[in-house]
Formats: sequence, C-alpha cells, structure tokens
Amino acid sequence: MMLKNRTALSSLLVLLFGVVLFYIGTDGFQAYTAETARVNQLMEDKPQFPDVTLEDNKARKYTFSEFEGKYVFITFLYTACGTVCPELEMNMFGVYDRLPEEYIGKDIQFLSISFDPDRDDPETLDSYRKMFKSDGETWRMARITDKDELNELLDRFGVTVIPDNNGNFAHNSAFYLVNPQGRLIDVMDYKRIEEAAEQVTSILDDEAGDEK
Amino acid sequence: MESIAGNTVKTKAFKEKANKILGISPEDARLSKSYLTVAFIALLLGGFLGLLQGLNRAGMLELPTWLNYYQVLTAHGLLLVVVLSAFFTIGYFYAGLSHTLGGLLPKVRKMAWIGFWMKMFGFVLAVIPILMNEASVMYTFYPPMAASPIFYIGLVFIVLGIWMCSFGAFINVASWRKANPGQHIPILSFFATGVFVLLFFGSLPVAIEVFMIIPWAFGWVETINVMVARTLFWAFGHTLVNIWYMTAISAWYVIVPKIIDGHRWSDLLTRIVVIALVIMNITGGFHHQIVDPGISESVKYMHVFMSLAIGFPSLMTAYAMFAVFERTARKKGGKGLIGWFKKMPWGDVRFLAPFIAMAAFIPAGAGGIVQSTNQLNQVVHNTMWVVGHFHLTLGMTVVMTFFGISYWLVPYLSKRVLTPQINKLGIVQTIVWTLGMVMMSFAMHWAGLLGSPRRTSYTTYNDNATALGWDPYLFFLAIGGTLLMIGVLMQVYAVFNMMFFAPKGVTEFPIADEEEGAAPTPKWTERWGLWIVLMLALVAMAYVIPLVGFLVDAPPGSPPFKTW
Amino acid sequence: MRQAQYGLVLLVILILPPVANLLESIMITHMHMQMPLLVLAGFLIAKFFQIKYPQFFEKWNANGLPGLLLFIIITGYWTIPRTMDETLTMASVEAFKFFSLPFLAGVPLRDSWPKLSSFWKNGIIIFFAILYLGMGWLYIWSPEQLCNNYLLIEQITLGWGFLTTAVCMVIYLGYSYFIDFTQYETES
Amino acid sequence: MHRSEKVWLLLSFGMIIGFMLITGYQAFALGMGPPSHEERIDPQKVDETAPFDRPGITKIGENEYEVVMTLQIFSFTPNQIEVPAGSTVHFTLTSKDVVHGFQVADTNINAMVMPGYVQKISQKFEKPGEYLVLCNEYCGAGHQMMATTITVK
Repeated sequence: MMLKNRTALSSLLVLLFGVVLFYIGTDGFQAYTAETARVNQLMEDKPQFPDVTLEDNKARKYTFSEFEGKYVFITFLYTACGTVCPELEMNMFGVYDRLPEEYIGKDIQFLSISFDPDRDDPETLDSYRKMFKSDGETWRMARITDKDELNELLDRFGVTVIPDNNGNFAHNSAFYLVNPQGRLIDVMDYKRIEEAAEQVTSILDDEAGDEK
Repeated sequence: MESIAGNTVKTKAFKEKANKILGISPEDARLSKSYLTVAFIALLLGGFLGLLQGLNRAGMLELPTWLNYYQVLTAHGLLLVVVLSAFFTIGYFYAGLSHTLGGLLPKVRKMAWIGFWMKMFGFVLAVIPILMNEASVMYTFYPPMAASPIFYIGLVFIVLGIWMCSFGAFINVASWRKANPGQHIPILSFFATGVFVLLFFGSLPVAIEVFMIIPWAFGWVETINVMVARTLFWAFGHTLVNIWYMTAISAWYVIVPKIIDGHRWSDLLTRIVVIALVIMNITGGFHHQIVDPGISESVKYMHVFMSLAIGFPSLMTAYAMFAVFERTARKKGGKGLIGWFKKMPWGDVRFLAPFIAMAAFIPAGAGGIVQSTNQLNQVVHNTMWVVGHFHLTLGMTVVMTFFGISYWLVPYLSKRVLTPQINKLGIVQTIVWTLGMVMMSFAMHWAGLLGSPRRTSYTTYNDNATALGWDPYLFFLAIGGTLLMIGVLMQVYAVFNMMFFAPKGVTEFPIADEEEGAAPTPKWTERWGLWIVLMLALVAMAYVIPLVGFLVDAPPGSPPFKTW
Repeated sequence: MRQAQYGLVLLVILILPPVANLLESIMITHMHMQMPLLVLAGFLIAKFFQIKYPQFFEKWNANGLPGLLLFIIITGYWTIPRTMDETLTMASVEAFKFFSLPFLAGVPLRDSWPKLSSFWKNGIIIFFAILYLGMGWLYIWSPEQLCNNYLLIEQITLGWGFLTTAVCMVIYLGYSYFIDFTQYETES
Repeated sequence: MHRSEKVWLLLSFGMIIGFMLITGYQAFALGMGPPSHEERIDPQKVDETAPFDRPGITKIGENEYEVVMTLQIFSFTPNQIEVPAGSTVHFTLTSKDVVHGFQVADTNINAMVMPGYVQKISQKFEKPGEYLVLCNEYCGAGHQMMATTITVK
C-alpha cells in the first residue's frame, strides 16, 4: 500500500515537473515556436531603431532620424528572393492602400529594408519598387551598406537571415511598426493585411485625435 | 524437458547421419547445379569479354564496329557482377539451406526454379539490346542516358527472380524455426538469411529506380530526376557487392576452419558480424556520390562515417580468421608467432584459394577505407584506381573464395570426388589467377593515381604527354588480363569435370563445429524482424536527407539521350 | 559498470563543440541523431546509478511508470520547434539539452523498461508512432517555417524523417504482433 | 573475449575514428571538402541561363580567374584555357545532356557534373605546363575523345 502511494507520488512529482518545464519553455503555453517567442519578446522590449545610414532607391543617403516624428512601417527583404518577399511586399502594398490617404507620408512612412546590400543597389531597388506600385517617396526601399549597422539592426529587431548555398536567404517575415520616437511598438503578421491596416489606422487615428 | 531436448538432439543427429549417407536430395542438387552451371558459363563469357577489353585498353586490339568497347564493357559488368555472383550465391546458399535444414521444402524448390527462369528470361531480355548496341549504358545505367526499354524490363525480371529466391529462403528458414523451437538457425543458414534479407531490401531501391525509368524510356513521361535515380542506384549498387562479400566470408567463418581441421570462431561474434553487416550495409553506398553536386558537405561527412562503419565488422572478421588459424596450428604443434603458417594445408585448393582471397582483402579493404573518405575519394573517383579496387575485392576476394568453394561443392552436389589431379589443377589455377589479378589490379591502381579514367576505350587524347605516360601500366593490365583468361579456362574446365566426369564417390559438406564448451549464444541474435527494422531506420536516416533535397528542390528533369 | 563508462565517453564526445556543431548544423541529424544518441548515452550511464543507488529507483520507480512519464515529458519537450531553435542561440538551453536527455530521459528509460509490462511497452511505441506521424505531418505540410535557424527544406526533410521513423515503429509493432518470439526463443 | 581481441577491436575502432577526425578536420577546418555546390538549373535551357549563356574565362582578381564551362557530348566549352602560373581558377560547370565527369590529371580536380545541377570547384595552378582535362564518366560513343587542355604559363 505504502509502495503504491510512493510511485503515485513520484508520478505526480514528475507530472508537476513536466508542467513547470513546459510552462517555462513556452512562456506560459504561449509560444511554441521561436518566432512567436521572438515577437512576444519584441513587444515587451520595444527596442529602439539604431541610428543607421540608409541608402534609398534614389541613392539618397540619410540616417533613420530622417523619419523622426512619423510612424514608420517596415519590412525586411532582398530582391532576389523568389518566395516570401514578393508576397510580403504585395501585402505591404495592401496595407498602404487601405490606410486613409491623409496620413500617408505625413504621419506614416513606409520603408522596405534590404538585408542583401551587395546585390540590392539603388538601381535594383528602384526597379523592384515599381513592381509593387511604391512611389519611392512615401514608400521607400533602402539598403544599409554598413554590414555592422545592418547586423545591429537585424539583431535588435530579431530578424534572422541565414544564407543557403544557392545565393538565397531563409528569413522570417513580418510587418514592423516603429513609433515617432523610433521605438518598435508592434510586430504584425504579414499575411493578415486587413488586421494590420486596421491596427495602424487606429493608432494613427488616436494620434490625430490627441493632436486636435 | 530433458527427454524432449534429448529427443531433438537425437532427431538432429539422425538427420545429419542421413544427410551424410544420402547427401543432398537429387532434386535439391539439380537446382544448385543448374545455378552453378549458369554462374560458370557467365564467368567464361564475361572473362572472355574482359580479355577483349584489356587488350583494347592497352591499344593492342581494335574491336570491330559491330562489337564496340562500351558494348563489351556493359556485358562484362552485367555477366560478372550480376550473373556470376548472383547465381553462385543462390546456388551455394540453397545447397547450404538444403544441407543444414534437412532439405528444401517442395514449395521452396519450386520458387527457386521459378526464380531461376525469371532471371534467365530477364537476362536474355537485357542482353539482346546490348548485342544490338541499343543499351551501351554500363552496369550503372545512369539516366539521362536511356537504353532500349527492353533492357530495363529485363532488369525487372532479374530483380523479381532474386526476390523469388529470397522469399523461398525465408519460408524454408521460418518453417525450420517453427519445427525446431528454441534452437539457433544453423550458422550457414544464418548467413543465408542475412544475404537474402540484403538481396531483397538492397534491390528495392533499384527496382524503384527502374520503375521510374521504364515509362521515361518508352517516352510516356518526358523527363526524369537524374539525381534521385543515381542515388537509388547506389543504395543498391554498393549493397550488391557487399552481399557477394558476405557470401565469401560465410565460407571463411564456416567452411575454412573445417578444411584445416579446426573449430569455428565464437558463434556469438560470428552472428553479430552478420547482423552488423545486414544493418549497416545499405547506407554505405552513398560514398559513390562524394563528388556529386547537390549534397551538402556535412551530409557527405555523415555518409563517410556510415561507409567506414562497415569496416568495423570486416576488421573483426580479420581477427577471427587469424585467430582460428593460430588456434588450429597450435593444436597441431605449431609454435611461435607465425607457427600456424607451416601447419596449414597449402596443398589443398579448398584452403589455398580462400586463404589467398582473405589475404587479398587486407589491401582491398584498406583501399576501400581510403576511397570512402572525402579527400582521397576526390583523387581517385572514377579513375582506374576504382576498377583496380573492385577487381581486388570482387575478382580476388570474392571470386577466389567462390572458386575454393566449387572444389568441394560441385563434387558434393554431383556425388563425385575431388581427384588429386583436379586439386593440382586447382592449385595452379589459383596461382595463375593470383598472379593475373595482382598484376592487373596493381597496374589499374597505379594508372588511376596518375589520372587514367575508368570506362574509357583506348585513347591517347591526341597524343597528350600525360595520357601517353599511362600506357606502360595499361600494358601490364593486358598481360594480367591474359593470365586471368587462362585462369578462367582452367576453372571452368575443373568445374565441369567435377560435375560430369570425376569418379563417383562421397564428398562431405564441410561445416566446422564450435569449440567444445563454448558459451551458448544468446537468443536475441535470432530476432530478424528487429534487425530489419533497425536496418530500415538507418536507411531512412541516411537517405531521407538527400532524397528529400532532390525531390522537393528538384531542378527541371532531363529528357532521354542515346549518345552511343 | 563498463557500460556506464562507454556511456560517459559517448556523452563527452557528443558535447565536444565540433561534434555538437556538426550534428546541429542539419536539422534532422540534430533531432534524429544527436538527441537519440544523448538518450542512449544516458541509457548506458544508467547502470552506474542503478548500482550506486538501488533503493532510490526501487522506492520511487517501483513499477516503472514515473520513469516512463519522465522520459515522455523530456523527449516530448525536445520535439517543440522552439526548443530546437533556442539550443542554437542560447547556451543555457543547450546545456539543459545535454543534461536532460541523458539523465532525465535515458536513465529513467533504462530503469523503467524491464519493469513495464508488454502492454505499456507496446503502448509507448504506439504513442511515439502516432506522435511522430503527427510531427511528420506538421513539419511537411505546415505552410510556415517553424524554426528560425533552419531552412524550410530542412524542416520538410525532418518531417519525412519523422514519418519514416514512425513507419519503422509500425513495422516493428506488426512484427511483434504477428510473430510470437517465445515460439522460437524458448525451448519446448 | 581475449585480451588480444579487445586490443584489436580498440585499434580498429581507433583507426576508423582517426580517419573520421582527419577527414573532418580537412573538410571543415581546412576547407578541403569535396565539390558540393547545390545550385539547380534547367538542363534543357543551359544556353539561355546566366552565366552559362556566356561560357568563357574572366579575370576576377589578382591571379584569380573564373571559368564558366558547359560540358556536352563530347566536348568542353570553352575549349582552350590559358592562365599564368600561380593563379587560382574557379570552375563553374554544368552539363547540357548526360552525366559527365570533370577531371584534370595531376591535380585534385575531380567532380561529377550532373544535368540540372551547377557544380563548382577551385584549384591553384602552381606549375607551368599543359594540363589534361578529361571526362571521367562514361558519356557515350565518343567518351574517349572528350578532352581538352589547360595551359599554365
């Protein structure tokens, strides 16, 4: 009798350990993939966009402070990408298209950043942007030529980029929203265009309301 | 309990006695004799074609247009690597099954005959297009080179015939196990089980490959995935040669100790070697693809390990063999470290041939280990070195063991005896063969190191200085080849003499006993299902990575080409 | 005791950085080679603990179920995509892997296995076969990349690895269902 | 088990592990791994696909050359290659039809060239001379004619 209780007790302990382990390992049953965990972490940390030098599709060079005072809607891509990036940019256009026109360019800036600066020179970026009806002004495409700066940014925003052996990259994709103070405030699923557009609109509406 | 155990011992003893007096049943003997006959005719034809090639390669013989070098090479490979080896292996193991399991079941005998005719039919189908120069694609038939569809259909029948024989063997072994609960499968049948398991599972990938090729060769499908086909081929191609090797070592472990009047090596370790070879064999084939594109370096490295792992049971075998020699010689009064050397029956071809075969496996195995490592493979891949290597392993280690077996197996089957004259002929044959092979394979290894490619008819590449530098070695190759042809003639003569003309008499099937007082072998060695599952798991582990890569990330396929 | 030494040597070899990096560089070898080998190392090392602390196992793992449960929890934990990802980026998670798989999965498995009835033994194989079929399905047909540190093609490869492993388990189950070992292995 | 057997098994095991270590060290630490490029290409559109639309040799740096080469029955394109001694040549290869081999005698260049795949291999040519390039995978009736040379000056 005693024995049976003991094994029951140890089973219970093991089970308890399991629950704790899974709880810790998945941030309280929230994040089963590193990607969700990463997004959750980002929302908590709200990292500052580092002061990197961008070179855009018109070969203009400026730092990120160029956009101070505006929300910045960001995606990360490389133009040679045949899989996710075109979809990502199409969806970005979807968001761009759904936002009330008065905010565009004034309260919010669209920015696509390439993490393949060797191949994505301003010329390439300029022809690439046209495929997604980007005007090159309120929605710019830019590269970061300094590799250290680029890595700093990718690291801070949790963008993983692994080159494969064929000149392509595996990378995670999302919409990133940076507030006027340069802090990352939201990471959104790039497949849910409507949701992202509504989210951004409501943020911009609030902001506009405050000003009035 | 005891009385029952005593009873089985008694029936076993009775069966053994009956076997000794009556020998193998005439039906079983006819089956094995037919297989051996085909094997040695294939040796004769294949050997002759080999000679033609050797002479041509050395620039000493121009082949007629209606029988070109590549036709000859395709037929040579098929005859010797597939027909000779498969027919000998099946004939030998079926005789072994019949002898150690108390006769073949009538059903199994029928299956073996059906298998025999399927293989013959398939072989004829495959040879016709080769003779018509419609299938000069080599034994490896890499797509997108496309032979006549008939060639592939022939291969399908050969594979089906082999499966028939495999299933026959499984049925016979299973029925014996049911009738003899609690006993280990006799060691020779244990080897046979391993060999047939590998024959079945090893030929599965090539069967899949051929089923991919046939509709494409007919033109019903436009393109084929060349890397998938190639990978499937090597999953089979290397397993096949290891199966022949395993057949040879069965004779080393089981037969040779009896011939030198000794005992078998530890039964448990022998069975572990068989199990290890079965589990690890199929994954070893990938080292043929070390310099292929499309596979990452780390995957290749993993495969180097899988290939080298097969070396481990082989090294165990080497120890076991020399230990048996030493132990036997000591019993006979041999002294010192190499005292065993003097006490061996060197004048007995049944010992001499397999012994030299074993000795040849030392450099052959070492060459194999060298070749399956990344960087060294890159030096010798597809050069004459490789040809030298497999003539040393197959032509010497395996085939010479087969020759040694034939000097007792053929008389045993035909109820005749090995006469002193034939024994002497055999000794001379062994020496001729050894000289020929040593010369030829040495020349091949060396020419290969210098860069001479394999599977290439005589050429000086426009009198290129480098290519001209290979010629002296190729000349040696031709001399070796000529000696080998003499050896083939002697061997074939000996076999048919023993089969039809030697004096009648009783020949023993030499199976060595275990050392007295040997510890009983644990029962788990008999869990064949488990070994097969482990083998499958390892195969899955090894082949899932490259195959998924080739299939999911496939480039557009290739249409068929006839480039000859 | 010799077994335990072999296990320890195996564990040390697996922890060596070049070996660990090589095995972790391919997703499928990470999960289907390194992790099982770690469990195997623990399985061998278990002898040491069994000899040293027999009462502990006798007391707390009398019927083998707690050990089995622990084994399932640990191996299950390491099939979560996130855990694999994090071993590559966080040293602490990697250290936990090298500790948990041998000592919290391998050791209890060794102690539990002989104590379990064939019902439980087959049950666990069935459980893993189903789990692996599910994992295979998830990895092959999931539209999303589940791991940030591995390419999508590697994820698909791992999926097929899960499926083939599951198939092997099913074959084994069939084999042990249809073939009665006792028929061959015990003297009648 | 005899003591001698244990010693032998240990030696055998040690030898295999030794081979693995050397191979691994050479492949991963010294970068001497076998040619394993993984890029894919449509084997029926080689002529239209960059860089094979313009096979040839280009200088890409101090003593560094890139050779873009197609293999087809029974020739290599480009056919004549000349580089100064001491230069490193990076070959980018693909096949337009069947399986070919790319071997340069007296060097360690040896690679399979499969249709549908781009293969890459590099070699530093130290000694001047004429190097024999040949196809070492049987590719048809004219296989023995498939050769060219690399001249190192």
